[in-house]
Amino acid sequence: MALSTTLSWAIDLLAVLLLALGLKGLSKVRSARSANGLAALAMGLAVVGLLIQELPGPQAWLWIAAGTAIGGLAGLLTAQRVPMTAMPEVVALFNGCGGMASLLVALAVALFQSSEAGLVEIVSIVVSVIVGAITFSGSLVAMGKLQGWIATPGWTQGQVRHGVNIALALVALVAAIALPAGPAGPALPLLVVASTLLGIGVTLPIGGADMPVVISLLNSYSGVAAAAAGFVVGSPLLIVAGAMVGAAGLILTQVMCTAMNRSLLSVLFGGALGGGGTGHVGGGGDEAGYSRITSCSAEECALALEGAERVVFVPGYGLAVAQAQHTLRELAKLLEAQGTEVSYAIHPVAGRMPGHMNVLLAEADVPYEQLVEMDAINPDFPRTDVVIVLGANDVVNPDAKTDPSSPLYGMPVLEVDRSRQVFVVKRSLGAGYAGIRNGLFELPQTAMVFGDAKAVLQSLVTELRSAA
Amino acid sequence: MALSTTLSWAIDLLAVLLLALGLKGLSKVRSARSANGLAALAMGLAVVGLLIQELPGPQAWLWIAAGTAIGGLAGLLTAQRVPMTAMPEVVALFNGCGGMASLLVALAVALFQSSEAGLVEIVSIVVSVIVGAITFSGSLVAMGKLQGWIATPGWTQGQVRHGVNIALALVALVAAIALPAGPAGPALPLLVVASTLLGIGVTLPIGGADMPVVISLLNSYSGVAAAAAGFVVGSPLLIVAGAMVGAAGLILTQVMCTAMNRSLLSVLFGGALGGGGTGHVGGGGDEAGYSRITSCSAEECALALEGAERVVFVPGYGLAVAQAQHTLRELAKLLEAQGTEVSYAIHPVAGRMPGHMNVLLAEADVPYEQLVEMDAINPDFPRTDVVIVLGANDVVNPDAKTDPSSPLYGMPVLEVDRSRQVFVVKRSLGAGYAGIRNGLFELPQTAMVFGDAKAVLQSLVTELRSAA
Amino acid sequence: MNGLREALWVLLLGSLLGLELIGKVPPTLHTPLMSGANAISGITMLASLTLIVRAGDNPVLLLLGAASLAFALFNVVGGFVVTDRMLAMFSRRAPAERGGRSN
Amino acid sequence: MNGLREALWVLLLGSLLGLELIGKVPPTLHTPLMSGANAISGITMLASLTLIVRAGDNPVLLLLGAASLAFALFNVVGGFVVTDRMLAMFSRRAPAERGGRSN
Ligand SMILES: NC(=O)c1ccc[n+]([C@@H]2O[C@H](COP(=O)([O-])OP(=O)(O)OC[C@H]3O[C@@H](n4cnc5c(N)ncnc54)[C@H](OP(=O)(O)O)[C@@H]3O)[C@@H](O)[C@H]2O)c1
Ligand SMILES: NC(=O)c1ccc[n+]([C@@H]2O[C@H](COP(=O)([O-])OP(=O)(O)OC[C@H]3O[C@@H](n4cnc5c(N)ncnc54)[C@H](OP(=O)(O)O)[C@@H]3O)[C@@H](O)[C@H]2O)c1
Repeated sequence: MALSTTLSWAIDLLAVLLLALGLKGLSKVRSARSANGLAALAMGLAVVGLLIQELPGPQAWLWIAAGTAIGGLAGLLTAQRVPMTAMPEVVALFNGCGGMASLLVALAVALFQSSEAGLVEIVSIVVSVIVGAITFSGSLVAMGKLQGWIATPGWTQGQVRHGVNIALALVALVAAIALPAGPAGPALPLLVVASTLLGIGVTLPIGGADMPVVISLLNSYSGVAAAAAGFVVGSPLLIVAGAMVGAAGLILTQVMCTAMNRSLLSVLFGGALGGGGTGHVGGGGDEAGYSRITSCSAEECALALEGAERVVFVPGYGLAVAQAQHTLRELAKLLEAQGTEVSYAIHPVAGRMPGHMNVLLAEADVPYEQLVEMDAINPDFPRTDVVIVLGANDVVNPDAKTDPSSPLYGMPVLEVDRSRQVFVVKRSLGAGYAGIRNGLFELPQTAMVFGDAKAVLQSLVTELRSAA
Repeated sequence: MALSTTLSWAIDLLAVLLLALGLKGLSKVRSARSANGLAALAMGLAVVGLLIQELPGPQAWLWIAAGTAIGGLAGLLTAQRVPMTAMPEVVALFNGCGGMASLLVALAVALFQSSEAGLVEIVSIVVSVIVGAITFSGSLVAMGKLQGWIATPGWTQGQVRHGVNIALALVALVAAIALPAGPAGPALPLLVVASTLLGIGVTLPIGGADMPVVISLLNSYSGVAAAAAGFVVGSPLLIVAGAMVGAAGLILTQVMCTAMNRSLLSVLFGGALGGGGTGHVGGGGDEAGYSRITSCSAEECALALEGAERVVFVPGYGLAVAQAQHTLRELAKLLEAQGTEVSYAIHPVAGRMPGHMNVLLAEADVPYEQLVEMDAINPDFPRTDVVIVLGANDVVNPDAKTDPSSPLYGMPVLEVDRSRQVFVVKRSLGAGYAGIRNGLFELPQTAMVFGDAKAVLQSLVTELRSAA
Repeated sequence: MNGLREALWVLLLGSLLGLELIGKVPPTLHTPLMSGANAISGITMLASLTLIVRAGDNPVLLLLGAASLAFALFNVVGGFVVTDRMLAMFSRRAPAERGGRSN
Repeated sequence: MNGLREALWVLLLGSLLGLELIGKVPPTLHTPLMSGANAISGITMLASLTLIVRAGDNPVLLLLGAASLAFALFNVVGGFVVTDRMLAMFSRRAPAERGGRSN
């Protein structure tokens, strides 16, 4: 027994070491994939350590096997089946389930053991329940919004929601204080319900496109919930790992906010940005307010491409919606065959999640070295013959540089307006995520090619093929 | 009592937080000074927390006061009086005393409590004694070598020293194993003596100029000794702080090695580099082997300076030895008054300790913006009229770039050979720290100005004054 | 009280470590890192396992434990697999760069 | 055994934290950082204090404790003061840059 204790505890130490290495490695491109494997290995080790220590009986093994089979299989299938473009949604779903797990553990302990529980135990249970429930319901709402299942109700944009949320928080607090009186009373259900509603109330008002930030924050919460569960069952490993993930998630949330030029506070309490509430259709801005728009056909665009020596594609959210990445790659290959230099300008917040464009283009086997980050490609636009903007809008909006009254003001953008010729492929003059007009469309060197990104790209391919 | 426990423990947590912030801040230029204060505050807090918890009696207070008064006062006076150029020596001295403190605590505990001690306690005591003794004797040797009090004995450069050190380590091991038999026996004194000799035996063979690395390593050891002492007295705070310093010291040692283009292993086991054993006089290389040397007088050099529009000074170890920084600053002011652009090229390992040149020139109030790091100034040498090399040698050796057989090969150097005219101020054709010849001296654009750096600078000042 | 003191030490140090581990992250890695960290937060499965083992014969506890284990493992397995899928996309071309274009 | 387990956790986490805290250090700061870390390693004075307090009337223990306290404080006080002196040299000109050259 003493040997197994020592062994399981050495395994625990090793697991934490590997988890730390994993988290660290995940933040570097080179090591990310192996770091992910390392972290998975660490989790496996931790389980082995625990089983060596606790030695489950036959009945326990049965339930463990059942839980493992169901959860593991479901996770595996979900992860393998989900399309790459639905990534943030799945992450939200997984995260919510993590919160649910902490919640269930705390509930079980509260139901059966709180009679002899001390203050520390009560506090850990309460924290675990509250944070677990918020993580669960908040993550599901985030997922629903990203999928477009849930709209942003009008009332949530007013000040009234703060009142509602504060009231919910107060109810949860009261229930928490009443909890030690007895687990059988209404305190525990009240706590669960109030926390769950609070998770919904806090997440619902936030615009769909801010969701990645919210998910990252909820992810940090689920770390906190795990650490609290660690206090509940008295496991240092759980406390360390939970605290580590909680803190790392907080930093990542901050980093993501910075990359999107928003502050965490404004994401959380500012409501949906502009009109693009559900994050699926550019809402406000409409087609009004534009004059001097030049539009042209795919044929004219193809002609310009034939004569170009250097072409830059700017992919945006619309390219993802149209699932046009493969067609784009086909077009690029044709251009390369005719000797044209092709690259892709990747804006850090193009699309609806960080790295969205990288994932999208990687799916179509675009060579990595052709993806050029914003800072690297901006100086090259003046010597670029043709820029094709594919379903991007905000990330090429020159007003961000020049108009202090624009909501985008201050965000670095791709300076496509400095190139010789720009074609903007989109379905209409509708606005992008930020819901504002785009001065680029009116510039003399810009021509609009209206249509679905995939359809337009397809006709460009056809044109180039027939020309060759 | 419970209150004081909780309080003292909250103080402990806070102290660790501040210590971590302090260590982190110390590695950034902006925050370094306030971070140092923060760390000092944290140490004070830790003491307060301990005193609240342990509540010393009147007699204990007396001894505490005595120890504090003696140690604190001595530390304060030493730190305030020591000249800036002797920094590494003092740090070594302080560090050794830290090791001694851990050693004494472990000895006291071993003498009076080991009868009822468990395995953990024995191990912590042994580690504390060994590491403490090595830190102490090693640091003192390091200090002696830097001061030039201790030379490098010839036999230590052979393979025999490895035999001696291994034998000492074995003796220490045997004594450690014999220790539990009884504190009164010869095991404890043997352990102390063997460890002390081991510290000397390991440090003695290392060349004076590698000492900063060794001190940094010993500093890491003293952290380990403190952590071991934490195990001995059962203080988590001490364990955390010791572990933190131990690990941070290891990283710093590695960083310093990289900056000096050496590997830690070769520093520890390679013996003194070249002939510059004591690090005070460039030994080997001698005056042999040079042809085509041009030498000139201070007057000629002053004439060149008068006509120059852009002058770069390259300070080196010799400038520090000659204590010529103030005279240099005087000369620079004269040049600036005549409209010349003056800057100082700072090589990362110029001198004998990292940052040596910064400290030296800061002492003479050289404006910070005139100190230019190697990477920043190297591209500017081609448009520099006059470079004056002041007691530097290895850091301007062009062979490091061109001659794969040179011991310096691969180390980045200041590319002064690409400027229009170079004056090298040194006393002779003697070699620098690495003990090798320097191709720069033979280049057509180079002229040697032989003499003590301070004397030469003084005559340059006189010349420029009389010309103005 | 003693156990709590040590637990809080561990909490503090774990949090500090987490803060330090994540420094600059390139935007490309935001989503995979989020997803990987999310998988790690499923470590709460250790609590579920403990619950099951200590449940004895109590069926409610066993059920709650198994349910929470399933949820946690859904998080862990799904999280790691999905992260790997994402990262595989970035690294796929790394060997191809050496051996010439793959297409 | 339990105390040891927690102590080793603390040791591991403290070491990892120490490794992470120091990233890139500009050469200018090598010596001050070394010296500052050295001052912190004098934290062993806590052990000296504990020794004195728990020594009771044992004169040898008291003497050893006071001696080790003196050594440790020599390290701490000297270390911080000398680090501050070094750093003062670098930062002295920072305000001068704004208000014009100081000389
Ligand atoms: N990446 C992230 O992590 C992240 C997260 C949250 C928010 N955001 C925000 O999202 C925005 C991203 O900018 P973005 O330029 O990529 O996208 P965007 O500004 O949202 O614009 C997308 C454009 O695509 C067009 N579009 C939609 N479906 C299309 C289709 N099938 N074919 C062709 N075009 C189509 C839309 O115009 P039509 O309707 O006229 O076709 C729309 O103007 C930024 O404001 C960013 O701050 C990003
Ligand atoms: N900075 C660090 O942290 C550190 C640590 C360890 C080792 N090192 C090593 O130290 C070396 C530093 O290079 P360095 O160029 O600064 O120095 P160096 O290569 O050691 O050369 C110093 C030169 O100064 C001359 N000198 C001595 N006293 C003088 C005086 N009073 N007046 C004028 N000249 C005098 C000597 O020549 P004469 O005898 O002819 O006068 C000698 O050639 C590198 O090899 C580096 O790797 C540096």
